[in-house]
Amino acid sequence: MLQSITRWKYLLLSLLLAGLGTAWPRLTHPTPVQPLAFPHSLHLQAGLHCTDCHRYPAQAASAGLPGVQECALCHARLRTQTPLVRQALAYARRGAEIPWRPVYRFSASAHVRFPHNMHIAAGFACSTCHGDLRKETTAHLLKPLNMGVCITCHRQYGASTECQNCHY
Amino acid sequence: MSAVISPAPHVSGVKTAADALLQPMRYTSRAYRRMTLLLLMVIGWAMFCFIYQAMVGLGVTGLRRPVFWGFFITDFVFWIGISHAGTLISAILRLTNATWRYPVTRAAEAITVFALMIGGLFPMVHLGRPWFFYWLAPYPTERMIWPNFRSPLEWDFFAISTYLTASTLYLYLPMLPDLALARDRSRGWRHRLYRFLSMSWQGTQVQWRRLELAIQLMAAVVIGIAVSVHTIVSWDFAMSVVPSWHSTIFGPYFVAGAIFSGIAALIVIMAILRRVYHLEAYLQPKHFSNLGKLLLTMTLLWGYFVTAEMITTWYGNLPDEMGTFWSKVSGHYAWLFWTMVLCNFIIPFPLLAIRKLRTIGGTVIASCTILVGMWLERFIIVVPGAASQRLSFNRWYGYYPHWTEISISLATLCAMTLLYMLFTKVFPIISIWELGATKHSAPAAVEE
Amino acid sequence: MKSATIEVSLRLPCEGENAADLPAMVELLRRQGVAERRIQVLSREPLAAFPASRSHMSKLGMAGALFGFCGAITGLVVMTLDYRVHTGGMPLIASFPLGVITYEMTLLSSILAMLLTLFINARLGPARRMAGHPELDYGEAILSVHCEDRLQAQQVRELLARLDPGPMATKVRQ
Amino acid sequence: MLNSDSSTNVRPRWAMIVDLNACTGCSACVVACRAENNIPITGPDEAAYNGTIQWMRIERNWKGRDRDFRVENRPVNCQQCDDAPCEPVCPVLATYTNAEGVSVQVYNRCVGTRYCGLNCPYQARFFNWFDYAWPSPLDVQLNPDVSIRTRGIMEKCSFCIQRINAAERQAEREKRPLQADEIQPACAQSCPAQALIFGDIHQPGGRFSQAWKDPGLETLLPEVGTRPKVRYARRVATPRSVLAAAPETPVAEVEA
Repeated sequence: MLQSITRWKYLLLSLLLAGLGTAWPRLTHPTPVQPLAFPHSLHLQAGLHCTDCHRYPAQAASAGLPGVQECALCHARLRTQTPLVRQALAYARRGAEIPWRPVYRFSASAHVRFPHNMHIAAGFACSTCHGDLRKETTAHLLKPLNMGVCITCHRQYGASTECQNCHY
Repeated sequence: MSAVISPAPHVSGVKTAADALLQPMRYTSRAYRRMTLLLLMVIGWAMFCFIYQAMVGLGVTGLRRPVFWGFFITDFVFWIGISHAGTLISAILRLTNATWRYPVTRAAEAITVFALMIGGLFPMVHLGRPWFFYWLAPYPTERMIWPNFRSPLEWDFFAISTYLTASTLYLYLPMLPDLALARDRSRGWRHRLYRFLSMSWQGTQVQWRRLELAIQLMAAVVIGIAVSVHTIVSWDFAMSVVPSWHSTIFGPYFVAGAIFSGIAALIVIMAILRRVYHLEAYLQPKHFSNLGKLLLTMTLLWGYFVTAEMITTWYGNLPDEMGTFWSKVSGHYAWLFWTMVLCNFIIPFPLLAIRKLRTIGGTVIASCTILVGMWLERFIIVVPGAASQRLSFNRWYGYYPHWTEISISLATLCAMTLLYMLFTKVFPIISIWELGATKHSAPAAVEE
Repeated sequence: MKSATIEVSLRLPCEGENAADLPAMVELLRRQGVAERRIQVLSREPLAAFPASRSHMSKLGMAGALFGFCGAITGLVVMTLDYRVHTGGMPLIASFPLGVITYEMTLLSSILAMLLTLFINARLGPARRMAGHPELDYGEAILSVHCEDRLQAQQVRELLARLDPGPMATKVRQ
Repeated sequence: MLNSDSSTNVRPRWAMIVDLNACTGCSACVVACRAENNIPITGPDEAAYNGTIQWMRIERNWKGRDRDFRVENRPVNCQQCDDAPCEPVCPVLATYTNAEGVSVQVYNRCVGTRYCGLNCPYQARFFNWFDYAWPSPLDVQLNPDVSIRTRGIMEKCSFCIQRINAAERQAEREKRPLQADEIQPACAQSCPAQALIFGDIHQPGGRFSQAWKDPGLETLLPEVGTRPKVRYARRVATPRSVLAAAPETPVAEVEA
């Protein structure tokens, strides 16, 4: 009897640890709630490309985030009455930006730079890291942004694994 | 209380020597509890200081460029030095078969373990990002990033963890028979604890022979470890290019200093144990006198090393090193330097050299000044060396410790006391079996 | 699972010249047909009357040292070869640091090997049940014989009673 | 294999020559460095207690006495040593010389033992004693290409590694060799006297690599054996006393 209780204890403990292990990335990197549930899927299905809004992944380190004025370029005339668009236009009219919450973000103590342009130049598609956003509304963290993920891929494709390549 | 250590069941009335030595484990006075509470409060305060320092940044300490190391490294070297009280001295006494060692060894070995625990914390306490302290350990990850084995700090990691393991075992193994005795004389949680710790020790003759052999062999190996540990600690300094740190003499100098402060700590702790637990019959003036002689040797050795170190610097007259030299001898740190000489040599030398003064009181006074002096010695090595830089522009004698540093340093003393107090409550502080329970009869002093 | 044994034990004063009798008594028991491994002499302190037996502890300690030495070097070489960073001409594996760490690992491994040897040789380990004789005190020894069955226990009792009329105890141990 | 440096190919090797004749001690390099590399402003209290961080600093050396008295301004940054004493002492290998000869500090790997800071004979390494703040509007001028160092880590001059990385990536994407004059660290770029000259010593036949070989160049603290990649062109100045002792010739005669 005593033995079976002890065994249960260990089983419970290991289950708890396993659960914590799987939940850990979600706990440390929870998907943020956006001020406005931007439907990526609708825009992509309508024939837009990633680079129509996030314009500079091929040119710059940062892919770029469109301002609300850019939303207004189309939506001043297009589907102006849907609730999300009305919300966005309200921001634009006030001259404010939508306070988007970053999804793919490194912690400050990682001291790391991610040059989008080099990865695009190497021939990677946006979906390699960001997933297929035709099926999603707001973005969520597809890959845990830890160094193991980066360095495994760098080793696989023979990219530089020198520290200073990314950390500066 | 549920956990009691009872006298031997078949003896009624008469207290045996073994019972007398188990006495400190049996009764806890009110003063003990108050003391524990007080110490815990100080340690708690120091923990707060550490967390505060980690959260706000090391800027809360008095450290600034170029004095990147200050109180914490001083404490580190000091406590690792104190740790040479136990294992090294006890191993030497065991190998030379000095029979007067019996009541002393365990008290000494316990100092080693606790001083190492405390000293080993400081490389973490002084880190800028202490939460990443485990990066110093080689552990496999998918990143495959290892520590730098060329760094003296990495050698420290290996040396100290080896030393801690070895000296814990070296404390534990000779304690097995006493733990078995405690197991047989106790009830409750203590019984369960001792039953686990005594590893089903029965006292068969095979066990005795093997244990004696193991202790003997381990003593030989442990000396090798202990000497290497403080040499490696000294290499933290000697392997650098900082003028006045970069010295070939540092290895033996640090080892000698470590044994020096170690013996002093042992004498102080023995005097306290003797007083508090009424162990007058076991810790006799003879032991203090013998350790006093050892301390005298180390005083002379220390004096020799310091003189050799200072004289070569002075005579070489290299401009880089003279900055540190003058700051010690007549400059900003002169008062600390001369206090150190007073504490380490001028006061203890007559107290230990003159036979009439080499009493318990005399050796304890000498030991206390030596402990202060040796702490100062570590400080005198660390800070003026760091402060006097090659490019004269960067010399900076402005380092003053901040209250976090002072609190944490003081708390180490409390932590040592507390660990030692707890140890004496749970384990017999004097090796009962090695004394043969003082040859099967209770000494007169124990009868109350 | 070991079968139950019956332990017959004899408590003897063991001071001064008394101690010298103990090996003779063990010898006598052995000559009467009691297997040596069944006879144990327990005491609170080592008895000088029993000579040291041969042990491989020092050899195994050396073997442990060798293992630590080789292990440390292998580990360090593998780790540093696996660490692909440029160091501007400085060697990642430098002989002296390697020596320092190897030295520590050698001694550590040696100590652990000796510890393991001690635990195996002396049959030490976490206790499942109460071991030994709590009543044993300093200046005494207990001569105990583990018997297979009641018949043998009776024989041993008689034998022991002839040797010494001291207090005798019989316990059944699982 | 034991020596993990495989930089035998023609990758550049960055270095700097400091012309002490040209340096006026104006400190433009100090300011430019601060702006480029997000170096925190620690404030007057910290400055009074030696808590200033400046990767590039001007050391003023007073030389000679009386009439021969003169001031030498010496810009000192990380000397980018080939045999850097700071590197082997770091227990986590947070600093190393990369394939292009830049002694780099890997911020995220640093645990803050500060051993490197002690072992740098030039005291060119700085520690982040706090999490420093850029009160508004100073935060607007932060360089997005450079990390803001968090508390508890070491930092030092990196030869503006962000600029080197950016230029190399640009060249790589355009599939062309890197031109040596594409890169200038902030200090060299801002120096009005052009006293700081940055270049590649591996560039065959380049002006910089020629100048680098000049035996008149000196290094700081050569006795430590660090082999720095910052070299100083010694200041040439005739002492005033010598000038005064020279036979005086009326100006009119000279012009005649």
